[in-house]
Amino acid sequence: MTQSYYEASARERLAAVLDPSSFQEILPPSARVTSPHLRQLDTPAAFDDGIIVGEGRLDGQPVLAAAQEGGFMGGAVGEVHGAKLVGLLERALDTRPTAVLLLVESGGVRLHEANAGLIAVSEVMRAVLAVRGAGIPVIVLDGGQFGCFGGMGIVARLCDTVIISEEGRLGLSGPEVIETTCGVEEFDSRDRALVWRTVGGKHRTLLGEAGELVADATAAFRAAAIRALALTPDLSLEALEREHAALGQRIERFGDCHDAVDIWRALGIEAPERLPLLEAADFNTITAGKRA
Amino acid sequence: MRDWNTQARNREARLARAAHLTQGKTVEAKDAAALLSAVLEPGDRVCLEGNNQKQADFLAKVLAGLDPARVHDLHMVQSVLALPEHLDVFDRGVASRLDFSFSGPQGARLAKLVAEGRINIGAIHTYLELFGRYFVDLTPRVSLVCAQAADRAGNLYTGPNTEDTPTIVEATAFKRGIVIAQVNQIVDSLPRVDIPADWVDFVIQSPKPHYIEPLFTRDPAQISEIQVLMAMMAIKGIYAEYEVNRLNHGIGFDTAAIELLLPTYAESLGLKGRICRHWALNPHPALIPAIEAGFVESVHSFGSELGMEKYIEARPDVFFTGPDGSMRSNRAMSQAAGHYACDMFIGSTLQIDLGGNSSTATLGRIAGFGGAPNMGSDARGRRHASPAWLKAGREAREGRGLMPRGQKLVVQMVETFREHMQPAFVERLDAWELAESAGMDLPPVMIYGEDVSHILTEEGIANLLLCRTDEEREQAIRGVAGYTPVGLARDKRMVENLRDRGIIRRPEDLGIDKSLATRDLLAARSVKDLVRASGGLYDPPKRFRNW
Amino acid sequence: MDAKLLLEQLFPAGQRVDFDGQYFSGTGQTADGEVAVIGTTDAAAIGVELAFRIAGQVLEIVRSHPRRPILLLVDTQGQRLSRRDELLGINGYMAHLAKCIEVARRAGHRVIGLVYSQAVSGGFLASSMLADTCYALPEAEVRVMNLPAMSRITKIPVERLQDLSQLSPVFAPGVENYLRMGAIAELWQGDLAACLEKALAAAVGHDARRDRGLARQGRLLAGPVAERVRHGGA
Amino acid sequence: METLKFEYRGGRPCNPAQASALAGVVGSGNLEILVEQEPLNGACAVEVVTAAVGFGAIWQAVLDDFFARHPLADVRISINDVGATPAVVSLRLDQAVNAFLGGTA
Repeated sequence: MTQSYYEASARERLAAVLDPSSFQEILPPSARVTSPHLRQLDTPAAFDDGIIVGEGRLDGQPVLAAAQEGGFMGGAVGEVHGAKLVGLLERALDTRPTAVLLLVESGGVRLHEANAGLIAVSEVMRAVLAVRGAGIPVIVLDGGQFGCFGGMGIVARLCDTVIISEEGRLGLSGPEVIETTCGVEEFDSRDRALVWRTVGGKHRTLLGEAGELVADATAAFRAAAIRALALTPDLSLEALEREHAALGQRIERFGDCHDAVDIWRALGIEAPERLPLLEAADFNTITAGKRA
Repeated sequence: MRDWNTQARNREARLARAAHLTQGKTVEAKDAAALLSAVLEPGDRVCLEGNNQKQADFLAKVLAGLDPARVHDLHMVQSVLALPEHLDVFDRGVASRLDFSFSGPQGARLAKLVAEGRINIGAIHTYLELFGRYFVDLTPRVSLVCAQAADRAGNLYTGPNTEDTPTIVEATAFKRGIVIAQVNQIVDSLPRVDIPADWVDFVIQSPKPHYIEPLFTRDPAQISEIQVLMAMMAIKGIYAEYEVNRLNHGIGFDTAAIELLLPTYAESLGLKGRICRHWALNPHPALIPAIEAGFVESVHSFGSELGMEKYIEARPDVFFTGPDGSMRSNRAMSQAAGHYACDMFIGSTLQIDLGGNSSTATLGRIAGFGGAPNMGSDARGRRHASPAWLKAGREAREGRGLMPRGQKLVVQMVETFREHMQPAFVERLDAWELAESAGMDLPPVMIYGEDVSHILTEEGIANLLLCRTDEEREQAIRGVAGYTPVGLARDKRMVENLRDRGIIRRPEDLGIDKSLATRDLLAARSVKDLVRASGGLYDPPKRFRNW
Repeated sequence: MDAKLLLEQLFPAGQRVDFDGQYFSGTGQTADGEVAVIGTTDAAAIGVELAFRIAGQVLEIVRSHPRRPILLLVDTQGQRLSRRDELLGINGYMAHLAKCIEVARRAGHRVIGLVYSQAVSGGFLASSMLADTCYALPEAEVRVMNLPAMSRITKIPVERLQDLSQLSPVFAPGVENYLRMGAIAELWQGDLAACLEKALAAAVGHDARRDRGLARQGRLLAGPVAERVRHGGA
Repeated sequence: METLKFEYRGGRPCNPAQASALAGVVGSGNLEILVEQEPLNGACAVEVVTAAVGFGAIWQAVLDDFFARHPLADVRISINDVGATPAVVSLRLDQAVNAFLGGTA
C-alpha cells in the first residue's frame, strides 16, 4: 500500500519527501530544546517542541525543511517552535538552498504561550518574505490531519506555492472556532463534508489558494515538491497588483455564493457536486483550465 | 354467558372515536395528537417503535406532548430508548411503567427518573426476551411504528431498516390492538410490501423523514496498532483454530480491525474460504473489503446502516434484499440466528471480573444490553453440529466423562486499560453497586462468565474452556489482564504453567511478530478507502467524511 | 482613543483623512512631509473586503507616492469569523495584505504600526505586526484570546491562568506583555506628534523584536533558539 | 504532572546503530520515548514525565518487564507521556530500542 501522508508523522513525512537518508536535523530531540511555558502550566512538553527543522536534499538539490507535528498540541506554534522555524528561514539567507520546504500542520498559535506564539508567527511571516525576497522559493506541503489554520494559514499563503491533498485543509479560523463563536447555523463543524468543501484541498485548489492538488501519498507530495523547485519568487509591485486584481475578482464573482458548490458551478464545472468524490488525478483532469 | 370478544369491541370503540380524523387510513400530521388522544386509554400498554437505527420520532414527539390529564399511566414496551422524547413521556406523566432492552444515550437520564420514582421498570430484557413477551404477557394495545413509505391502502414499505416493525405489528394486530404508522411518504405504489395493509390501522405522513442513527460505522482511521495486534491474535488464535464460519461481531473498533484484516492478514494465512463465510451482522462498512475479497458468502442483518444502501443493492448474493433491491432486515430473526445459528460471538466490554463475567453497566446509568446477551451466550438448546462448535465442546468436556456436546465460542476482546487508564479487569463489577442503588433483582451482567470461552487482550488469549478449576480460571484471567491491579496480582508460576498447557497464549506463542502489527495491515485505513473498496457504492454519512 | 482625536494629536499640522464605515485613509502632515495613513475603527472585524481594501490602499501608495511613509492605525477585534470568509479564502487575503506591506517596505516606504485601541490575533498579524516597527498607546488592548476562553480551550482553571499571568507575559492579554516581549517597541505618551516624528526618523533594520524581547527579559528563548538554528551544525 | 525516575543495573553494553532514537508523539494516549547512549556506569536510567498522576507502580512494572526484554547498559531513556496505556508504552519502548539498536528510524 502507498504511504499515506495524512497518517504519517512529521518525521516520517520528512524522511519520505526528501531524498532517502539525506535529512540532517538541527536541534534534534536529544538537544532537548523544549517549551518552559508548558511545564509551568502542567502540560507535557515535547523534545522537539512539535517541529523538526534541518537540511536535506530533494531530487539532489540542497533544501532546508521544517515539519510540524500535528500530534503534539495540534502543531500549534509556541515560542521555541516558532523560533526554530524563524531560524531555519534565516539560515536560508546564509546557505542559499534551492528551496525551503514547509511541511505544515498547525492549528495556529499555541494558547498556552499565546503572545509568544503570535509574535513568533509574525516573525515567521517576515522571515518567509525575506527568504523569497532573496530569490529562494518557499514551498508549502499541506496534507496532515490537523490542516493548516490560524497564523500558519496566513504564512502558507505568503509562500510560493501550496501543495495540498484532498484531505489537507487551509484556512484562517477553524470550523469549530466559528461554530463556537457564531453558532451551528453559521458553520456546522460536525458536517465534515461541508468543512472539507469549504476549507479542503479541492476547493483551495480551485480558488487558486493552493497550487497543486495531489493524492494522499508521500510520493505524490515529493513529486510535486520536486516540480515546485523550479519556481522563482516574485514580490514585485506588478506581481502584487496582479494578485490584487485576482482577489478583487474573486469577491465580485463569488462573494454572493453560499456554498463551494456554487463557486465550482460558477467556474463552469459540470455537475460540481461530484467533485468531492473524485480521486486527485480525475479531479485535476476535469477541472483543468477551470480554476479561478 | 362470558363475553369472549371484549378486545375486539374495545378496538372498535377506539376506532370509532378516531373515525372523524381519517380518510381511509390516512391521518393528517396536524391531527396526530387528536388521533392518539382518541385511540389511547389510560393504562394502555404501548409500543413506541424505538430501534437501534430508525426512530418513530414524529409519533414520539406527539405522544410526549399529549395531555397527561387525558392520557396517563401508559406502560411503554419498546426495545430501545434512543430519543429524549422516549423519556419525556415519563417526565410529563403520560407514561409510568417501562419494559425495554437498551437505553444507550438516554441511560443517565433514565437512571435519574427511576431514582425519582417517575418510572417503574418492569424489567430490562434482551431483544429476544422482550419480543417473546410481546406474544405472551406484554402484548401492545397500541403500537406506534415507523416505515419509509405507505401506499393509499395502508401497505407499508420499511426500506432497509425493517428492524423491529414486523414483530411489533404482528403482536399488536393479531391481538386486536391498534397499529399507527408514521411514514416519510405516501405513494401510489410501493417498491415492496413489508407489512400488509390489513395489519395497519392508521398512516400519517410525518413532516420530516424519520431519524436514522449511523450506529455501526467505525472510521478505520481511529483503529490503533494495539487493536491491529489483537485482531491478528483473534484471527490466528481463534478464527483459524476453530474454523469459525458462522458468526456475529459486536460493534466497536476491535471487531472492525478484525474485519479489515481479513483481506490482508487472514488472506496471507490462507484462510479465505475457511473462515468467516456467514454472518449475522448489521452491514458494517468495515466489512466491505472482506466482501470484495471474497471472504463473505452471506450476511443477514438486524437493521441496515446509513450509506450502505447502494452497496447492498449491488451485492444481492451476499445480503438479504427484496425484489426492489433494498435490504430487508429483521431484528428478531437475526437475533435468533445470532443465538442459535452462529458458532461464535466476539465483542468488547467495559469490565470483566475474575469469574469472566462482563458488563458495560456503569454507575449512574441504566443502559441495558440490547442483543449482546443473546449473541454472547451458549445456546443450550442447540443440536446441530459444526467443527467450531464441536471443538469448543470437546475442549470444555475433555477428561470429565460428560455427555459429548458442543459449545458456542463467546469471546470477550478488550484492551487491559481503556482510555484514561480505566482498567478493564476488576475484582468486582460496578454492576453490583448499580444493582443495589437502583434496587434491581440481579447485578446487570452482559455476558456471564460461564458462557465466555475466551478472553483476548493485547497480552494474550485465555482459553477458559480448558480451565478445570475455579483457581485455574482466575489465574488464566489474571494472566491476560496486563498491568491492571488484577493482572499484577497474578501467581506468576501458575500463569507460566497455564501458558505451557496452551490455556494462555501470548502473541509469540501464536507465532505473531508484534512489530508487524501496524496500521499498514488494515485493508482500509480511512472511510475514503472503504468508499474506494466499494467501487464508489458506499456513501458515508457527512460526519465521517474528510473530502 | 477615538480615531479622529488620535489623528488630530498625531498631525497638529493638519491631515486629510476620509472615513468610510470602519475604514479610513488619507494623509497627515509632519515636519518631514506627508505621511500616508490607513486604519480601521470600532474594533473592526477584518473580513475579506476590509483586508482587500487596506491592501489596495497600500499598493496605491507604493504606485503613486514613492517612499511616502505609511502609518497603520488598525483597530481590530481580529479576523471576521464567518463561513463565507473562509469559503472565499480569508487567509489568502490576509497574506496578500502582508505581502503588500512587504512590497512597500522593499520599495523604501517606512511602515509604522500604532495600536491605538484593540489589536487581536489575525487582524493584528496581517497588519501592524508586519510594520517595520509597531508602537502602542498605553490604554491599548493587545491579545490573542481572553483568559476565560483560553481556560475553556486549554482546560486549565482560569484562576491558575490569572495567577501565572502575574509572573509571565507569555500568554495573558495586555499591551505591557507585548512590550516586554518585544513586539511593541515603545508606548507613545504625551506629545504623539513628537513620538511619530521620532519613529519616522529611527533607523530601519532587520526584525528586531526578539532582540528587544531578550533585552526586556520577556522572551528569553526566541532569539537564542533562532540563532542556534540559523548558525548551528546540522 | 509527575516525574518518575527509575534505574536498572545489570544490563549488557550495547552497540547502537545511532547515538539516539525517538519513537512516538506527545499526544493524547500516546508518548514519546528518547533513547540515548550515555556513560552511566553501566546503568539504564529512565525518566518519565507524565500527565497522568498516580501510576508509578504500573510504570515500575512495565519498565521491569521492558528491562527484562532489553537489558541495556549505559543508556538513558527519557519519556514524555500523555496518559498512554501500558500496552502503548511497551510498544513504543520496543520501537524506540529497535530503532536505537537496529538503526531504522
